[in-house]
Amino acid sequence: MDKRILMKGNEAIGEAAILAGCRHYFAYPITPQNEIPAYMSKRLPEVGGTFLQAESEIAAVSMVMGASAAGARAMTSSSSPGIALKQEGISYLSGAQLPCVIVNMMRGGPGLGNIAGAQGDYYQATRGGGNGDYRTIVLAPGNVQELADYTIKAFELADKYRVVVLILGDGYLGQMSEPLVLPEAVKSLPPKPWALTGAKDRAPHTIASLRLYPDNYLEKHNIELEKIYTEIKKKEVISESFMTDDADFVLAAYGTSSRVCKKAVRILRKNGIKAGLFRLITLWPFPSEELEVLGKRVKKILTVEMSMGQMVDDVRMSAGKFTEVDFYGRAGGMIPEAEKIVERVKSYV
Amino acid sequence: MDKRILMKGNEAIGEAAILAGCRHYFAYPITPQNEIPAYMSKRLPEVGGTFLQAESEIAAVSMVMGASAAGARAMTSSSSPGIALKQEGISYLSGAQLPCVIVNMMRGGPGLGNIAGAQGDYYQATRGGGNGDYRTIVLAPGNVQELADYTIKAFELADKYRVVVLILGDGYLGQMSEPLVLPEAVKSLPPKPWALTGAKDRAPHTIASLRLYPDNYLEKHNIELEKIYTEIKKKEVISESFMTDDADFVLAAYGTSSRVCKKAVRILRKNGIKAGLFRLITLWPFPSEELEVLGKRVKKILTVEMSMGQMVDDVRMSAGKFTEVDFYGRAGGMIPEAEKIVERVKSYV
Amino acid sequence: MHNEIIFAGFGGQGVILAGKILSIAGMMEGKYVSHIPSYGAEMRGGTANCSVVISEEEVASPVIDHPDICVALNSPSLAKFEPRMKKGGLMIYNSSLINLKASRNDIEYLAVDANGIAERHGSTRGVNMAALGVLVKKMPQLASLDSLVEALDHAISARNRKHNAVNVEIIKEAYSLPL
Amino acid sequence: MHNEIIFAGFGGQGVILAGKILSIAGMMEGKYVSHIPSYGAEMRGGTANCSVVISEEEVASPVIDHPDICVALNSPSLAKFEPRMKKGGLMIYNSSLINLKASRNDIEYLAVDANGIAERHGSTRGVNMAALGVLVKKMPQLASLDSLVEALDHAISARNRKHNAVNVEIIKEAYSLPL
Amino acid sequence: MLKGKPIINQERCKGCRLCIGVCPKNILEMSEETNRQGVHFPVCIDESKCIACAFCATICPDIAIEIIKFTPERE
Amino acid sequence: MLKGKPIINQERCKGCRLCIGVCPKNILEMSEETNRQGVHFPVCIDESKCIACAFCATICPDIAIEIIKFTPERE
Amino acid sequence: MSEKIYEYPKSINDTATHYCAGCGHGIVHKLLAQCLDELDIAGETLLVAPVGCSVLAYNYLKVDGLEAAHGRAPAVATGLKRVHKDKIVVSYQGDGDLLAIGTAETIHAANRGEKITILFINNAIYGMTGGQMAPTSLENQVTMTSPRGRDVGDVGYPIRACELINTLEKPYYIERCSVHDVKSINKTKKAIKKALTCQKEGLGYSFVEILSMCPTNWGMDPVKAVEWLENSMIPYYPLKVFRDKGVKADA
Amino acid sequence: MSEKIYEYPKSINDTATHYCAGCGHGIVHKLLAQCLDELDIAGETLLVAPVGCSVLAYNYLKVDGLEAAHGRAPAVATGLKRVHKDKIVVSYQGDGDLLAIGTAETIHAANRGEKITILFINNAIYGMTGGQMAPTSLENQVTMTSPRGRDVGDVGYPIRACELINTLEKPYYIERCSVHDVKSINKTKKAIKKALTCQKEGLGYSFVEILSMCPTNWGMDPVKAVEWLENSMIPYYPLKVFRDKGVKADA
Ligand SMILES: Cc1ncc(C[n+]2csc(CCOP(=O)(O)OP(=O)(O)O)c2C)c(N)n1
Ligand SMILES: Cc1ncc(C[n+]2csc(CCOP(=O)(O)OP(=O)(O)O)c2C)c(N)n1
Ligand code: SF4
Ligand code: SF4
Ligand code: SF4
Ligand code: SF4
Ligand code: SF4
Ligand code: SF4
Ligand SMILES: [Mg+2]
Ligand SMILES: [Mg+2]
Repeated sequence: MDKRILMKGNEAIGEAAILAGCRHYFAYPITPQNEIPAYMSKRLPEVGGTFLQAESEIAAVSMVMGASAAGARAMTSSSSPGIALKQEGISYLSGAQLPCVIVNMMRGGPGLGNIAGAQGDYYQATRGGGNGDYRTIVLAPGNVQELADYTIKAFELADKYRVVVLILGDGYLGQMSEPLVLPEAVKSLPPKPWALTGAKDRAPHTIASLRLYPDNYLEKHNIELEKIYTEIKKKEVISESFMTDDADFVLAAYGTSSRVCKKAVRILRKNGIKAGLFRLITLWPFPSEELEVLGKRVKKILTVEMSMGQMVDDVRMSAGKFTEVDFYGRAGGMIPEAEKIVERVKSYV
Repeated sequence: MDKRILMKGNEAIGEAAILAGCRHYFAYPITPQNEIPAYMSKRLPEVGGTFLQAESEIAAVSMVMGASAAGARAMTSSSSPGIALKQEGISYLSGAQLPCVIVNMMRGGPGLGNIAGAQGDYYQATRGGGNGDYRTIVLAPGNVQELADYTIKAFELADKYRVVVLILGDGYLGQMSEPLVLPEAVKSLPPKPWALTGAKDRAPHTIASLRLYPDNYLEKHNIELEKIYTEIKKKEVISESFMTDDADFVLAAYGTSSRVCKKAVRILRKNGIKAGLFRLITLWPFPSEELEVLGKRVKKILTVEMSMGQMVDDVRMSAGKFTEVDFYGRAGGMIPEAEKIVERVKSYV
Repeated sequence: MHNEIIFAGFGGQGVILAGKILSIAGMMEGKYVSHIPSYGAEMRGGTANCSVVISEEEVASPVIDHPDICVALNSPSLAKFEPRMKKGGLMIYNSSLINLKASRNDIEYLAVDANGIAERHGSTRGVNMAALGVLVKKMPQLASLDSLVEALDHAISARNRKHNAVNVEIIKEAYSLPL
Repeated sequence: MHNEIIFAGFGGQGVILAGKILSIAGMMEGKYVSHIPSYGAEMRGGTANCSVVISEEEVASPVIDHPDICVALNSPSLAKFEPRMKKGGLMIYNSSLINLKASRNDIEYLAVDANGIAERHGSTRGVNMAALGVLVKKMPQLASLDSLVEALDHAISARNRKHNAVNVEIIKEAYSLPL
Repeated sequence: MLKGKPIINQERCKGCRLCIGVCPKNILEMSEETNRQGVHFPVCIDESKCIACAFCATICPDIAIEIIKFTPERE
Repeated sequence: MLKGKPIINQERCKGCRLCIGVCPKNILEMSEETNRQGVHFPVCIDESKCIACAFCATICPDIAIEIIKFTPERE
Repeated sequence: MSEKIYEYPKSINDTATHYCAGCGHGIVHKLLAQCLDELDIAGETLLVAPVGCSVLAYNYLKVDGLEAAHGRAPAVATGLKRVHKDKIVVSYQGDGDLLAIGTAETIHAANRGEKITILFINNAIYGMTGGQMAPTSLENQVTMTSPRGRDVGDVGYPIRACELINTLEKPYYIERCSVHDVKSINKTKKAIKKALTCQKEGLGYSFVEILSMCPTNWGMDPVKAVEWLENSMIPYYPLKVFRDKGVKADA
Repeated sequence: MSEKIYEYPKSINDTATHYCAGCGHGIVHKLLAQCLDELDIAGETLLVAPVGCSVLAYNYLKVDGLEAAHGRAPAVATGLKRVHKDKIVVSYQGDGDLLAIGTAETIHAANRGEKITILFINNAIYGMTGGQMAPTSLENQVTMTSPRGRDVGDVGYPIRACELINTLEKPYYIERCSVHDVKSINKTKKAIKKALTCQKEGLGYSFVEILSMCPTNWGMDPVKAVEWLENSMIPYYPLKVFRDKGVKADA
């Protein structure tokens, strides 16, 4: 039997979170991700979970912090300006090593911008707008199936490393419906011996990001965190290559823009041009090595984003030593057109 | 007569802001910048200005937004977690092209971290934690005199380009007192024909970041902004070179860590090693060209930061094509020791 | 085969649902499909539309700038999408509510008395179904009548499924009309 | 010449001010100086300290890990900084409040009956001044007595300047004591 | 003798029908035709009954109605 | 006959003097010596007067005082 | 002799608004424009538009306009007013904006007694985002995020803004009114005028709550919406003057 | 026969706190520990520490502890409690935390009637940051950021938390007490115990405001501070039970 159903991206995230064992979801409404809270408000009570509409994005991320510290798999979601408001919270969560999943269905910016899908929060997601040295894993699914699959993965990674995992989608991915095979429900959740459960019969637990005394206490903590980040960089990079093996020109993209790039690659191949697509799925850890290798082999890399050019920095940093890195972008909620990409690549020949 | 006075960094910023014509300052207390609000609460009423302690950092940046839209030179200040909270506001200000000055006296992070000086918010400052495509000018003074001088410069740049200018100091710079010659008071402020003053006898003004219709309205705005940013990149880069002319090894640093680097350079020179210091003053626009030129000439660049390594990304992106870029950092509020830097550079010989 | 279809109308006409049903039908036939509604502030003023792509290739962008096919259930919708259509495109319009003054001569117009058909089956809400019936008759590559009927049950929540018998009747009547 | 000095005591003893006065005196003599207080949570519990660097070179870090000189006005301060001092360093301690049990033999200890001197001039607050007087006597490279006296007026706000005559007396008496 | 009349700006009307409900004289009805937005708008079916109370105009969210009041010339 | 007595933990004391002020019997006074923090602490100058009211302990922010109450053995 | 006794206000553009049919925002905009006309202050009024359905208010009203981030309008208005002490600053806000994310800014601007005017459009729902539960949504009200109706056991009772603000000392004028019928609309106009007068005369902070229809997200046609407001909202949100320290009534 | 009638509570560590001499936080910590002992709930209590002088509270009390970002403690406590419905969740907060930056979280947690206990330490100042004006600083009170005294004309009157929260429906138990003298301290202990009992029995939200000394930032010695609290704070912040829907009194 065909298990495929047609599901909206936002709802797929909601259902996948539940399949991942998430029973605590807190959020504040914002377009274009409103179907996540709407879905969760219906579904969570059915599975004995808690849906709570918070008074703000800041309250929502704080509630997630509480639930995570309590040992639960917890999630919040928002879109660009709402995620900006969560930056302090993300920094605290990271400092306190509390795992959680945060979804950003990006929209056009800066400021209120508009409500179309966009990719202008790459910097925000990968560099952090929170204070201090910390990192969050950033997953960038490219279709509804992946929104579901990587939501499950997000919870796994969060718990494994005790870090914040961002799912970086955009308004188009969140709003669109596509065929989807729902992933399997997660059977057992990892133990969290560090969680706050009451200090009965054991020493009290403290979860905090403050490291006051002695003077180098915080630095030691920073070094501990860095070790974890280094391990993540080593083990958790995910990317996908499409027709890159013999490619002269490679497009680098993620999410919605990568879909258009794939189309462009097909057109280019039909035109006899050896084009390929390098699709990033983890934006942090960034697939630097993969891009270096590629950079050594290809004539040019064209980074395509729905922004004025953000990820291109990282592509340059990794592949730029070896090959030229060009940029093509549409901003403010516009989707790059395959034809324009094709044109640009043709101009390289 | 010697005009030098001994003044605390935080207070120097406050007095300089007043000399720059700033009469509206809104902030929320946080260590290690509390002397700015304390100073402003005393001084602003004396010069007919407004000091208002806001209910939060978010309220403070919002008040700045209002005052800026009204045409006034307005400022707020905070430290790391407080700046994280202002990210949405900064994104709105940038989208609405409202000039203002925001001071971040960085402290150790992530999260609550500690209250020592640190440089862990480089990413936050230069990449933004707000949403969407926008840029803020980031000035990194290195001593109390510069804190004053660049505060004046900050207001000028903000008004000239209608952008947010961040002054990125740290707890040490803010807390320390040094000799200072107060800059001249700014005589006349630039006209702001775009400001909100009431639509009597003219068409109404609207200041907003929303760009809803038509679909590409926001993108056009993004492109407009990018033009401004490009001009800033062309015209406003500031850096300082110390003994780099014949240097084999160059240290790259800003703020407090650059002070230590200068000492290290002196020690190295005494040891017969041709070392130099490239001190960044604008972190954005980043002195990429200067570093490229340097990269082509020197054997190695050692980036020294009070973080786990953030600015080093940008140094690599610019100079990394031409020379090796190494990193040495102390985090969590620790100051790098000149001796350790010397050791590292010696190991290159 | 690659078709980009826009369904447009006012709030109560069920255009989003029509798009969903067609998408599910396409999916059941093994095609690549995507569906995306207009959303947010765009919805103010009571108009709604959705974009459906049905294709033999992976769908790149779900957003349609220049539709091959447009199903317009009221006048403002026709007015909005008519100028954007691809040359040679098909405009199915609800002749019950739209007094056509065609402004393009490079697209095909096809009238469907959608309200009339629906009302004949005692339904005020089946306007979208009538449009779907005509659509798959005219454009069989999108989905078969059978798939469409089967898709109904998947697209409509259990609570509302009681109307499906009528919906099927409407679809079938619309399908049976001569083009 | 490069000296790193820490002044430490409890809240009311004026150690921050002492550091400021010394820094201003140094500044007036054309030296590079920096002054940084302990701040924030460190202040809880009523202890305070500040770090002063006086140098012929630009000051790198204002923070002092290993002071050359420490002026400790109460026991906890002595206890805190004694172990951190550089070999050969100088510990000036307030013998009015501190019952010295020296735990290092590689630094020099110098007692000053700071409360005693201050009280002799009818001041409860001049303890810091007494310490300053001794300090510049012992370490003339930091600043001269004249500079110190001149610095007083710059360091102290107009409102409190009325005490300066007494302060000068205290400084001078302390300075006049045999080392 | 006419006391008043509503001037209805069809193109501004969004068809909410609030005006219809508040007219104390029940002289407003929705049109058969639609405006350029495809929306039905109110028409006054008997201006002679209008008392210029401006209720219709007051409640109209879209400022689609203005009211004219006729006052008999003083003699 | 002793009714009670305060047990003062000198090292916990921060010298706030709050205990001194609340003792109804005025039997607490600050010490001449200081503890390891350099702080003067209260001493009970006449335990025989202590009524074990625990006021001193109650107000002590640093839990530096415990109170012992002596009850005459029942006969 | 004929006279236009109800005419298009001068202070509002003639572009069509983006509001849904029967939306209360349209009525409030009109009333505000009428008051600006009558007090002749459009030329000195600075309007802070919120994030909410009324975000584009500055596109309609012929006054200088500024967009605030969601919930921050009172703080933004504070900034404006502290610079332009002689101008009229109006903060126009929805219930999500004013009573959820903006709670702190709301309370503190009121507590400071900023000399601004808040127009609070309470439609018991998040309009712009498609109908989620607001702090003001009624008990058992079904919304996008309370699909089984607002469960006051779980999420608490709807918050009454006027009552909350009325616990603070400095506000000068506080009234709740409604735009569901002609009489109420006329009263609302008077309240807005009074609030603006309060500010014009430098008296203090004024706060006008206006119960308003959101037919779209209530899932009702406009006529039903008016009834629901009257029968469900008003009993919970009584219409009255909560405080008037003495604004001169104006013809 | 001898008996220790006042002893070191079991639920508190014997490390010295970082609080200044005469600081009210120490007294409240002790009372909380005593109540945890008496109710025997230390092993099931989860403490949310605020950003403020009491940020290290979890280092002293022998309970599981979590740090919240400044002002967000009630939201963090909500998250904890929604997971551990059977545990006791205590949110310990200062006035800057609870009534300035955290106003929204405070009001909304109270309005939802979260089954948590808030201990609100009102010392009329920002202690940790060195003495800035708090929302609760008194009229004319000189602070780091009100060097000429709090000018209520400019920044409004001090906010009364209990009164504000008392306008909401769901809170179950609200009391204001003080730790400036022995009698008040004993009352405060009872109030804390009642608040914890309220939660233990699943009754609802409990809020205890505690007037507390900050000698350091008031610029007074501890004995003067006690007097100032009594003579200046209590007249403005009356000590009383604002609401008790029926928590069983406990020995
Ligand atoms: C920081 C942030 N959070 C959320 C949103 C999404 N948002 C836009 S308007 C709105 C609330 C609208 O409700 P209300 O304030 O009641 O105004 P109404 O539309 O009902 O007039 C929300 C949550 C946003 N734009 N920014
Ligand atoms: C986001 C943020 N803003 C500001 C601060 C600085 N800060 C730390 S504690 C505090 C307030 C302390 O006052 P209060 O809450 O009254 O607690 P107290 O110290 O008086 O007990 C502030 C503003 C911070 N840590 N984080
Ligand atoms: S003015 Fe009064 S009577 Fe005339 S049409 Fe309008 S509502 Fe009816
Ligand atoms: S009230 Fe206005 S918008 Fe509504 S139907 Fe009447 S004229 Fe049209
Ligand atoms: S218990 Fe009472 S009488 Fe005894 S010392 Fe303490 S306060 Fe004084
Ligand atoms: S109350 Fe406690 S801390 Fe204060 S002086 Fe007495 S014993 Fe010492
Ligand atoms: S959604 Fe509601 S509030 Fe928004 S415009 Fe439509 S009716 Fe008005
Ligand atoms: S500063 Fe005030 S609140 Fe903080 S520990 Fe000291 S006395 Fe207590
Ligand atoms: Mg609303
Ligand atoms: Mg406080």
